[in-house]
Amino acid sequence: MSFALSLLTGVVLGSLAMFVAAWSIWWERKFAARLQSRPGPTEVGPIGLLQPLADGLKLMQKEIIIPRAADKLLFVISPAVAAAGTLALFAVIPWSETVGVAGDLNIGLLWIFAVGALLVLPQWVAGWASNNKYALLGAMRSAAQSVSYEVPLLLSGMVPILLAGSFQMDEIVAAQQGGRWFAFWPPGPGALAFGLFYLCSLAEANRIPFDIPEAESELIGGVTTEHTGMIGVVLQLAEYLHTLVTAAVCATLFFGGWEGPGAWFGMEGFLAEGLHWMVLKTLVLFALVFWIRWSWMRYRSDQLLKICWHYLIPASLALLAVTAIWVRLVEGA
Amino acid sequence: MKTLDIGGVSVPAELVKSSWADPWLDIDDYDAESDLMALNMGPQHPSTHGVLRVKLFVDGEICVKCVPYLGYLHRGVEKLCEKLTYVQIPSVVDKNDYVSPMMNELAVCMAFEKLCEIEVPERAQVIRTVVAELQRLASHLLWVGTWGLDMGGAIGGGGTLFLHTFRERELVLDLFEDLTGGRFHYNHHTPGGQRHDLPAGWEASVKQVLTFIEGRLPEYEDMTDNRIFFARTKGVGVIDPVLLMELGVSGPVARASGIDHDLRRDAPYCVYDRVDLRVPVETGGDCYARFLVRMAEMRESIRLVRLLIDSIPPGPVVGAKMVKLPGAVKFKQKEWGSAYSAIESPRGELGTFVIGEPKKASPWRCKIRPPSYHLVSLLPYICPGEMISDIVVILGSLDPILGEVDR
Amino acid sequence: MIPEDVQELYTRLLGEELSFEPELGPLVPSETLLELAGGLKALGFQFLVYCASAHFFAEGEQPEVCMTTYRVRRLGRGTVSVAFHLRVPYGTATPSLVPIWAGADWQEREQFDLVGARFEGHPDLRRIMMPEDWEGHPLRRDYPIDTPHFPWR
Amino acid sequence: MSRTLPLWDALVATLRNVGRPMVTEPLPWHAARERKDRYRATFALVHNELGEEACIGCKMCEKICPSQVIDVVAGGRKESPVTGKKRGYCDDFTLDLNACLVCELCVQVCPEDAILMLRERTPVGFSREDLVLSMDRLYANEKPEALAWHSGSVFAEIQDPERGLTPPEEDA
Repeated sequence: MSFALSLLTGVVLGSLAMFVAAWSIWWERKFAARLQSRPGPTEVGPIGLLQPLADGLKLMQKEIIIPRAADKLLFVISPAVAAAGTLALFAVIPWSETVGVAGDLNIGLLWIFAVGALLVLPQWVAGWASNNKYALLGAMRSAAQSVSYEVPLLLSGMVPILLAGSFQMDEIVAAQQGGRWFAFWPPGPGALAFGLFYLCSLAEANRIPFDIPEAESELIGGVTTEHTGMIGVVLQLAEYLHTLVTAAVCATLFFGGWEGPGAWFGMEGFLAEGLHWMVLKTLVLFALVFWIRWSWMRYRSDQLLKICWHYLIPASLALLAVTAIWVRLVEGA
Repeated sequence: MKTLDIGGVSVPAELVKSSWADPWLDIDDYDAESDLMALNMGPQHPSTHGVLRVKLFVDGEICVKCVPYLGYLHRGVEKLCEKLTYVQIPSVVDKNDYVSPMMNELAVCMAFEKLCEIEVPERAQVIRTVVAELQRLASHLLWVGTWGLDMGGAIGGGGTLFLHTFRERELVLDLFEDLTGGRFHYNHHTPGGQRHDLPAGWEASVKQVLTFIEGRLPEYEDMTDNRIFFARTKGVGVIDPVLLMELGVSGPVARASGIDHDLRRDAPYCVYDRVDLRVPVETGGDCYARFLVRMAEMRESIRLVRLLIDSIPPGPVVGAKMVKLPGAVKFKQKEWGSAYSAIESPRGELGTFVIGEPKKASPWRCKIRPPSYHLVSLLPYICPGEMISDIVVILGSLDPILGEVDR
Repeated sequence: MIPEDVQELYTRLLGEELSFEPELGPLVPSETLLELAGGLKALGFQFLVYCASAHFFAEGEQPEVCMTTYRVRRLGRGTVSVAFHLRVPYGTATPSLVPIWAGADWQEREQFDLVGARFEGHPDLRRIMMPEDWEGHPLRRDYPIDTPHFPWR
Repeated sequence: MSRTLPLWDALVATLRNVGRPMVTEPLPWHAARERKDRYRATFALVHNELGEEACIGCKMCEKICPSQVIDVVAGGRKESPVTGKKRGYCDDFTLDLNACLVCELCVQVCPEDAILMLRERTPVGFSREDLVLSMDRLYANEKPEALAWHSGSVFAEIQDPERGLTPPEEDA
């Protein structure tokens, strides 16, 4: 792929990602409304489909209030950094065999871990720069949570790497061809690794039950307390995008990427592979996030860290060892 | 379990501590060395349930001292009562505890009836009991939902629980709308009886609603009784029963700490002496015990209404002495008189102490004893040592209504 | 209908056989208040129901008075509640019951704020409902409610 | 108490609501909520069965109103053009909905059933003055079909449900 082509794809995919994030808000609102016996947005457009546009229009008119004592530069720049960092994660996702910006990057997964780990920084800076006690508490919680959950996230992410023998996203998907999706095969380690990875991704993206950095009943929005208008939206959109990208990463690492179930039965063409399968898997995993979000309560911050250090890290270490043994003995790598 | 006998009540021995947190802890929050942060929770905070301001001195996330400030919702109801007549007051006190308005009216009306010696007919007594229990059901439903909000967030699992309970509470409000024409401020009770008689077919719709709500209660337990909820509530905010008694806290919070006391059973009013009331008592003393007590109370309320709804006697709903002019209900005695009557509101003992001036139609002094005031006064004793997240949960589990605290 | 032990306590402290409705309670001189309260608590009256004050105008030669009523209760199935009150010239301090019932703290603060009753020995007697710069005590009977009053906003 | 405390119970409980009928209604401009018989919202002054203004200016409602939102100017006793007998009249009547508690006490004290409540919703206004019901607006509100279940002067008898549900015009 030439540089110009991948630049073009990058621009298209990047703007598409923003749109998808906006409409995923609509999708979440509709889904949550049905869980709560409500109709959800109905007014703007057919079944409220144009609601994100209306929301965006409204938010653009809102005044951006910057507290007098805030660090103005950091306050304004942190949402942009958060959004840019999250968008950078999209670069290495292989949407299909042909669509993708840098799916063939040979350190694809490492890129995701590295940039994902950096994303705690804009969050923390946003909280710090607000000069608000609630935002500061949220920022501290965010830092503690992200740093802790980075460890089991990395360790459980190592399992598909071991199984596929590569950091390259393309090759991880290729290793799952023929129905050997890592969530199902080898039975055991893959599924457990998926569970761990998904759980840690929830914590990384500040979703319930791990949304303590912005616990709005305790900290009134945490890091986002003082961010108003468009910069607040960008900060929250970045979080949404983060959730979306983790769903896409899960689909890539554990659910065979662009491969459809048709390939299991030797079919070819539409049912066997394509962009639509990747998008479908991402959306289903994304909906699972909502479903969990609208059903569970949230943990306390100390319990959250306890879960991580007491259970998740030992479990993921053990899982990694088991997988390594599996790969050595069974697959004879 | 080991119990101690304190003031005639056996309370779980393990809950009785020798001391509780010092509410007057001397803290200099300007001391840079102390590493403390003064955090103002409220008056505009999502989980202070109204406009309560709680000043927290926190060390990291651990609270060291907690000072509640009241008065943001002070409307001078007691002063208004001095200027209004006995007939007018029930419509004003409706706004005190805005989650259970029926209870407010009932409390003041009972005190005025005691003071002015007004007879209440049989039918009105039974209707009072029925609407009181329905109101308790509605109030506890709201509590489960809003407590879910405290724990699960407005955009999260708590929001779902909140909307589910509001969906069911709406049915009870519809019943009240059928009965009184108001959805929230009913003005239903009056000294001497009720203003509105039951509409035709009301009993049948009550039974229908009760069946519906009873079927939905296990769903709330499904939503809540899980690992996360357990971790957030079990062992959090344990309250000493002795402290509760000294502070005058009653109701579900006291019953969750093992104090077996319920005015409906121990000092029966209306027709509670006719029904066999089963008072749920838990010995945990923590937030989870309060949840269990309130869930059990909802079931108990449903049972009580079912018992009573079919046996409402015929007759007038208002006594012969009921008159409707401004100065009609008078304290007729030549001497000064006073009366105190208390009911068990969803939050505890809701009492009215009224001093009657001779031959006057309005009270000299009308003191409303709200249960929520005592609940908020607990905070300085139990919050120190807890995390901010837990303080939100504890405050929610106490269920104070700020309209009632500030009056 | 008051229990015998309470009757005994009242007789011992107030010097005479009392026959009153528990509704109203006896009038207690302020010097025996603490002793009576302590005695009642020892008898199991752990539950402080409320404390209420009322302001009365002067009658004849008497000064304006402030009557403070306490109601305490023995919980459980045989619930008994008794009240006692004391009447002091307005503005005079009465002993605070905070050392005996911790709940008297906020109750007395409220009465101080709204009625203007003073309590001696209260650890933290300041306004609770009204703003700190409020002038006057709103539940006094001579407090004007139809005229602007500092700092009404 | 031994519990398994499964987390998926909550997931099942929320999913169960997807199939249930929705409880919230579309916005009001699509469908208005049906009002109950007794629903009380706004006020009306009515004419009596002879076609005269029923209010006799006795100021009873002004006296009982707990928040003092009613202002009545009595017009003195005059000879009625219809019956030829002397009766009281009301010159001006103002009801300020800004502070109204909707407690229905004024309806209950009225000896002539002159002020009644309607099931219709309180009109929405853009200024405080829009919520002050003058005498003209109160008479314009007179709609027998929208009358709330009233508890007017026949308070003692109205405790009988069947009687109370009939509109006052047909009650005579």
